[in-house]
Amino acid sequence: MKPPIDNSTPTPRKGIRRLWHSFRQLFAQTPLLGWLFGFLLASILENLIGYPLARVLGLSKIPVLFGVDIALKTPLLLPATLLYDLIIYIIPLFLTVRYLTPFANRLAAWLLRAPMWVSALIHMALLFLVLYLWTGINDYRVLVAKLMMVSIIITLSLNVVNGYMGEFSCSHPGFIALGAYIASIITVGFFVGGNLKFVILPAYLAPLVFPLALILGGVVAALGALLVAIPSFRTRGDYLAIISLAFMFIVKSMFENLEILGGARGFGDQPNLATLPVVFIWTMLCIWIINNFVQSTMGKALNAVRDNELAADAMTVDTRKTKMVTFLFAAFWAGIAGGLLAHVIRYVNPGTFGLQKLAEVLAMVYFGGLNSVIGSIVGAIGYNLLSEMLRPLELIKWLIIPLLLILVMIFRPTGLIAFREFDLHKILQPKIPAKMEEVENVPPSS
Amino acid sequence: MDTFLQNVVNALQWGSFYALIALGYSMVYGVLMLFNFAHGDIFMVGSYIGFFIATGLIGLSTLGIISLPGWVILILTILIAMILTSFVGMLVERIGYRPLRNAPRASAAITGLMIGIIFETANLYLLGASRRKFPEIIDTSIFQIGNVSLTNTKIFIVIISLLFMLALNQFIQHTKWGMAIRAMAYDFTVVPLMGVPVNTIAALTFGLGSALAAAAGVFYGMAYPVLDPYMGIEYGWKSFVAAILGGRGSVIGTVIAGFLMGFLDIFVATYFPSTMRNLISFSIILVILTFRPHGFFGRAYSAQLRL
Amino acid sequence: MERKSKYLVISILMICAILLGACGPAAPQTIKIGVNAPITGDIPKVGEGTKFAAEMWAEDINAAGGLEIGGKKYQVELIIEDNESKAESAVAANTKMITQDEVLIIIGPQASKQAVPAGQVANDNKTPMISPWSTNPNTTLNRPWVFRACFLDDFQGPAVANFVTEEFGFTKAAVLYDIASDYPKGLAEFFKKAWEGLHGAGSVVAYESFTTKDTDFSAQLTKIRDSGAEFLFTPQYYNEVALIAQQAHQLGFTGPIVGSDSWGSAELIPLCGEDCYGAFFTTHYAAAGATGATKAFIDAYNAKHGYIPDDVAALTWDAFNLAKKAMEDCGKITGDIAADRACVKDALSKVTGFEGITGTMTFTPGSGDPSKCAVIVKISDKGEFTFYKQSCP
Amino acid sequence: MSLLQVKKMTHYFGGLRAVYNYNLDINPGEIHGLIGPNGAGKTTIFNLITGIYTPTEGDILLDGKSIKGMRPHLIAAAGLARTFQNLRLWRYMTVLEHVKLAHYSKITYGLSGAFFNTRKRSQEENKITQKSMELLKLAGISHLADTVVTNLPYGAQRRLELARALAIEPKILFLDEPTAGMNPEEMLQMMDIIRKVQRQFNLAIFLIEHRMRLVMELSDRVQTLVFGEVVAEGLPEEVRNNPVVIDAYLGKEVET
Repeated sequence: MKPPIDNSTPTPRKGIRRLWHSFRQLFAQTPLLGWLFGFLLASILENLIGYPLARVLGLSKIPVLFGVDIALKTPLLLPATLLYDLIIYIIPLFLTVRYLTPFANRLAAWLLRAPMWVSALIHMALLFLVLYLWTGINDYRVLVAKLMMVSIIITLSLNVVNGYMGEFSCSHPGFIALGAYIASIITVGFFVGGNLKFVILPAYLAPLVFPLALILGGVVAALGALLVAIPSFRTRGDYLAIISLAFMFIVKSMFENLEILGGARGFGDQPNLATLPVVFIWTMLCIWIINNFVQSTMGKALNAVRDNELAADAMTVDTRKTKMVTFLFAAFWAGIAGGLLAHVIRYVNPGTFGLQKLAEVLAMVYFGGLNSVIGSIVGAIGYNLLSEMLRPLELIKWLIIPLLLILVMIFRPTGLIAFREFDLHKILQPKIPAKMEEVENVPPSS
Repeated sequence: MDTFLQNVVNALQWGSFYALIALGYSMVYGVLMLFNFAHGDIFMVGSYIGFFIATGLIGLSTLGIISLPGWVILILTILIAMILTSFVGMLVERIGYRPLRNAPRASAAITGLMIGIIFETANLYLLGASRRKFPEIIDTSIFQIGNVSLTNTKIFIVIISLLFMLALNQFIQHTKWGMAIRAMAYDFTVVPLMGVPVNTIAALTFGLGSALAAAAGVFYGMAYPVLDPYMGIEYGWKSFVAAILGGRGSVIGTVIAGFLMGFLDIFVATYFPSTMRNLISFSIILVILTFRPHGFFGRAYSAQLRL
Repeated sequence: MERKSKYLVISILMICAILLGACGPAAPQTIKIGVNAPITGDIPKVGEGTKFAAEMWAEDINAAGGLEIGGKKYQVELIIEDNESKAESAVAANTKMITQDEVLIIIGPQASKQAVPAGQVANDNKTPMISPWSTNPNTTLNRPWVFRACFLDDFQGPAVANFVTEEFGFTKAAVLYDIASDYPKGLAEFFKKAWEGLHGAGSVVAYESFTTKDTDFSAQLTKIRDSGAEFLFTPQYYNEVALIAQQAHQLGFTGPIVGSDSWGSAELIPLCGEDCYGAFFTTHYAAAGATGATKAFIDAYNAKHGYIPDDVAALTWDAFNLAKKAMEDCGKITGDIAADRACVKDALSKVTGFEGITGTMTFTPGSGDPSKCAVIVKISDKGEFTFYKQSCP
Repeated sequence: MSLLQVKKMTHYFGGLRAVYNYNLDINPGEIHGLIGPNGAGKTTIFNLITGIYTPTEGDILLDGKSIKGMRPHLIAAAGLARTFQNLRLWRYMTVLEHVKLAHYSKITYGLSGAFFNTRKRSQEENKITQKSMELLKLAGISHLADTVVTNLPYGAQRRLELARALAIEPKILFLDEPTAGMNPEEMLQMMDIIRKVQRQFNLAIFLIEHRMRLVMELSDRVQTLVFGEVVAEGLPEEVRNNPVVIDAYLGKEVET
C-alpha cells in the first residue's frame, strides 16, 4: 500500500514551485516511448540543420555538450548556444510531447501486448538509434558516450556491493585493472603483437574474440575478488574496507612490477574494438542482469545481509554464499568495464587504478543513490557529463563538483535516487492520464 | 648491523608521522565511527599553516622586529599551527559531518573525500602550483654514532611525537572530557543520557585530531621540507589503515599500528625491491587482520553498522 | 491559433537559418592550436609552465600581426584543455580539440601516461601532435603524426654515464629512482645499461627504487651509503631531488649527486637549498649564462611570471616554434583542415637543423624523435645552473 | 521420538560458564516454556540450538539427526525457525519482501534464474509471493504488504517477525519474548495468533517469556533457568508452585 499522499487536492503553489508543478503535469503523461521519439526527432534535426544553424548563430560548430563548454569559455556566446539548444532540442521535444503523447501511449500499450522483452528491445533499439545519431555529429561525443556507459557498468557493479550489500568496498579499481589488463593481453597478444605475442589471428576474428576477452577479464577479476570475499565471511564493515583497500594497492603494485606488461610505462596499442554498439550492448546487458539479480529473492538476500545478518541466517539465507556471489558478481562486471575502458582509451597504466579512481567511483555511486539501479545510471551519467561540461573551468571545476556532492550528501544522504526499484514494466507502460500516483517509495528514515 | 640500526632510526621517525596522523584519525574514528577521509588533507592544511607561521616569524626575526631564538619559534609554530588547524577541523565537522550524524556512515565518508578535494583545489587555486619549502627553523646538526647517522631534528621529532602520544593517552584516560570521549566511543547513544553534549564532544575530538595532524604536519615539514597540495592523500588512507589496525578507540594500539606501518615501509624497502613495498606491507596487514580481525587492541563490536 | 503562428515563425526562422548557414564563411582567418596540459591533478606545475609558455608564444605572434604563411597573416588562437593528469581525460581532451575545435596541430600532453594514449587519438585522426616532454618511446612509435621536442632516455642515460666516467673516473655507481613513474624508470634502466657497458657487470653497486609520492628515502639511501658507491644518479623530479639530496647528506653520503633534465626547474634551488650545490645534471639548456633566443625567452618569462622557466616551459616553447616552422614550410593554409594537417605533418618530419632554445633539432623521416644535444649543468655555489659541458649524439 | 532433543549441553564463553548440563525434549505440537531471571542464559540457549554458537559439550538432535555445529541457515532450513527478542527486521525492505526472503532455502532457480530472469524463476517467484501473502493474511498484516518495515507500528513488526518465521515452514518455532514491549491488548492478540498457528501447522513451540501469565497459559511444560542451570521443570502448575522457583526467581513479582 502506498503511504497517503496529498495529491488529490493540490495545495496552492507559488512561483517556481507552481511552474515546476505545471511542468511536471505537462510531461506526466508522456511514456518513455514519447521521450525517445522526441530525442530521435531532435537528433535527426541536429544532423540535418545543426551545422548551418550553428553557423548562423555565430558558433563555429555544433555545440558538443549542449554548449555548456562554449558558454563557459566565451560567455558572450551564451545566448547563441541557448538559442541553439532551444531550436534543436527543447522545441522538438516539446512538440513531440505535446502532439505525439497520445500516439506514444497507444503504441506503448500495443507493444506491451507482446511479451515484455519485445517492447524492451524496441525501446533499446530506439535508444541506440538516438545515441547513434546524436554521437554521429562528432567523435568527441562518441568518446564521452562510451566513457559514460563504461562508468554506468562500474557504478552499478559497485552499488551491488556498497549499496545493496552495504559493505564499504574499496577494491573496485583493482577489479577494473584486472579486467583491463587481461582483456588487453588477449586482444593485443592475438591481434597486434609487439612485446606480447601469441599467434597473430586474422583481424576479422577480433570482434568475435573481443567478448571472450572481456569475459575472461571479468572472470579473472572475479577470481581476484575471492581475496576480498573470503575474509568477508568473518569480518565486516571497516575491517573489510581496509582489506579491500589493501587489495587495490596490491593489484596496482603487481601491475607496476610486471615488466612484460610495460610496468609503470603502461600497456597500449589495443585494437579499436570497443565501438559504440559494442559498449552499448554490454551496458544494456549489465543493467539487465544486475537488475534481474537485485530484484530476485536471491538478490534481496543482499539487503538482508546488509540490514541484519543474524536474522538473514535465521531465515535460511546462506550468507556466505550470498557474500561470495555478490563480490564475485560485482568484480566480474567491474572487470568487463575495465576491459571496455582499456579498449576505449586504448592504453592502460597502473597509475590509472589508484586512489583517484577510487574516489571517483565512490563519488558516482553515492551521488546517484544507494540500492538503486536508476540511481547508479543517473550518478554515472551525471558525474561524467558534469565532468566533461565543466572542463573549461579547470581548477574551479574541482571546487564545484565536490561542493555539489557535499550538498547532495547533506540533503539526500543516500544519494539522489536511492532505494528505488527499477521496474521495467512501469517504465515501459503507457502513462494513463487518470493515474497520478507518481510518488516514490523512499523509506523516510533514509 | 649498521644498516639495520640506521634503518631502525629511520623507521622511528617515519613511524612517528604515521602514528601521529593515525591518532588524529583514530580519535574521530573511535568516537564518531566516521571514516574521516578529509584527515589527510587536514594534515596538509596544518603543514601549510605551520609553513606560513614559521616563515612569518623567521621573517620578522630577520627584519629585527622581534628577536626570538630558533627553539621559541619552533614551539610557537607548533602551538599556533595546532590551534589554528583544530579550528579548521571543527569547521569541517560542523559543515561536513554534523548534518550527516544520522546518515549512513558511507555518506559521511564521501563528504570527507570531497572536503579533501576542496582543500587540495583551494590550496592550488590560492597558492599556485609551486611547491613550498618549509623553512629551516633550527639548524640541523648531524651526529655520527658508529656508522649510524642521527640529526637533531630526527631526535626532536621522535621524542616530541612520543610526548604528544603520551599526553593524549593521559587526557583520554584521566580527565573528565577524556572520559566523555571514551563513553561516546563505547556507546554513541548513551552519551546524551549522561548529560554530555554530543556536539561538543564531536567538535572536541575533531579539534584534537586536527591539532595532532597539524603537529605531524609541522614535523613533516621539518623532516621533509617540500610541501605540495596533494601530500596528504596517501597519509589519509594509510592512517585509516593504521587506525583500524590499532583497534577502535585504542590510543596505544594506534600508536603501535602507526609505528608498525613505518617499520614495514622502511624495512620492506631495505630488504626487498621497493616496488614490492605496498604489495608486501599490505599483505602483512592482511595476515595480521586474519589473525586479529579486530586489530591489536580493538573490541569486537557488533556488526550493526548504520549501513 | 495564436500558438500555431508561433510555430510557424519558428519554422520560418529555421529555414532561414539553413539558407543562411549554407553561405557562411569558410576560409579561416585564425589558426587554432590545441594545448593538452595537466593543469589540475598530480603535476599542476607542469601544466602551469605549459600554459604560460603557450600563452606567451601566442601573444608574441599575435602582437606581431600573426603568423605569416605564404604571404598571408593569420592570427593564432589557442585552445587549452586540461587533462587533469589522467589518461582518459587526455584522450577526451585530444578528441575534443581534434573533432570539435578542429585545431591544426596539438602541443602536449607532457607526461607519457597521457601522451601515449593521446598520441593514439592524434594519429588515428590524422592530426599532427608534438609532445614537448614525453620520453616514452611508445609515444611516437609507429605513429607518423606524433612528434616530440625532447631527447630520449636512450640518449640521455649514456650521456650521463659517459660524463661521469670522463669527469671523475668513478667506477661504482648508485641509482635511486621512482619505479612507478615511467620517466625516471626508463632513464634509470638506460643509465644502468650504459654504465655497466663501460665498467662491467656489477658496477652499479646499488640500484634502489621507491614509489611515486614517497618522501622518505632513508632506507634506500642507507643501503646506497653502505654499498660503497662513489656517486648517486637520481633521475627524479626536482621536488623529490630536494628531499633525496637532503636526506642523503643527513645520512652521511658524501659523493656527488648527478641528475637528469627533470631537475631543470627554477624551483629546485628554493626547495633544495645548499644540499644541491655542486650537483650535476643533464638538461636541454643552462639558464645561467644563456645567450640569444634562450636568454630572451628566459627574461621574458621571468618578467611576466616572476620565475625562471622550467624545462617544460622551454620545451613547450620549442614545440610551438617547431609547429610554427612547419606551418611556414608548408607554405599555405587552404582551410581544408585535413589537407592542412597533412601538410604540416609532412613539413614537420622534414625539419632539419631547427635552432630551438633547448638545442638544435633534426627530424629524420619516419621518426617523430628529434636528434639533439644535451647540456651538462653544474649547480654553482650560488645556486645557479651554469653551463658545464655539451654532449651530442 | 521427540522432535527436538538437547542432551547435556554445556557452553563456556572464554572461562565463563554460560550454560551447564542443559537437557530438553520437545515433542511435535508441544509448547515448551523457558523462564528465568535476566542473564540466566535463556537467549544463549536459543543461540546455541539455532547454531549461532556451537556448544562446548553436549549434542543437539533435530528429528533424530545431530545439528550441532551446523551453520545457522542450514539448521533453519532443517525446520527450526526463530524470532528475536529485540526485533531484527531488515530496515529497508518491505513487509512482503521479508516473508518472501524467508523462502530462500526453497528456491531452485539458482543463479542462472537470478541473473537471467528465466521462466522458471518468474513461476517460482509468483508462487512464493502467493504463499507469502497467505501468511501475511494469517498474521493480519496483508494490507501492509508494500510498506517498508521502518514505517510499521510496533505490534505489526512483531507480527511480521512471526509471519517471517513461519515462512520457512518450520517444524519447531523458537519465540524469544514475542510480546516484549506490547500492551495487554496486543499481548492477548498475540497469544491468539500463537495458538492459531500452533494448531494450524501442528507446530512445536519453544518459548522464552517474561510474562508469567503468557507462559503459564500457553505452555504444556515449563523449565526454569537460573545461572545457566535448570532448577525446576514440569507442568506449569508444578513449576509455579515450586518453592525453589519462587525463591530464586519469582519472589513477589509473580503476576497472575
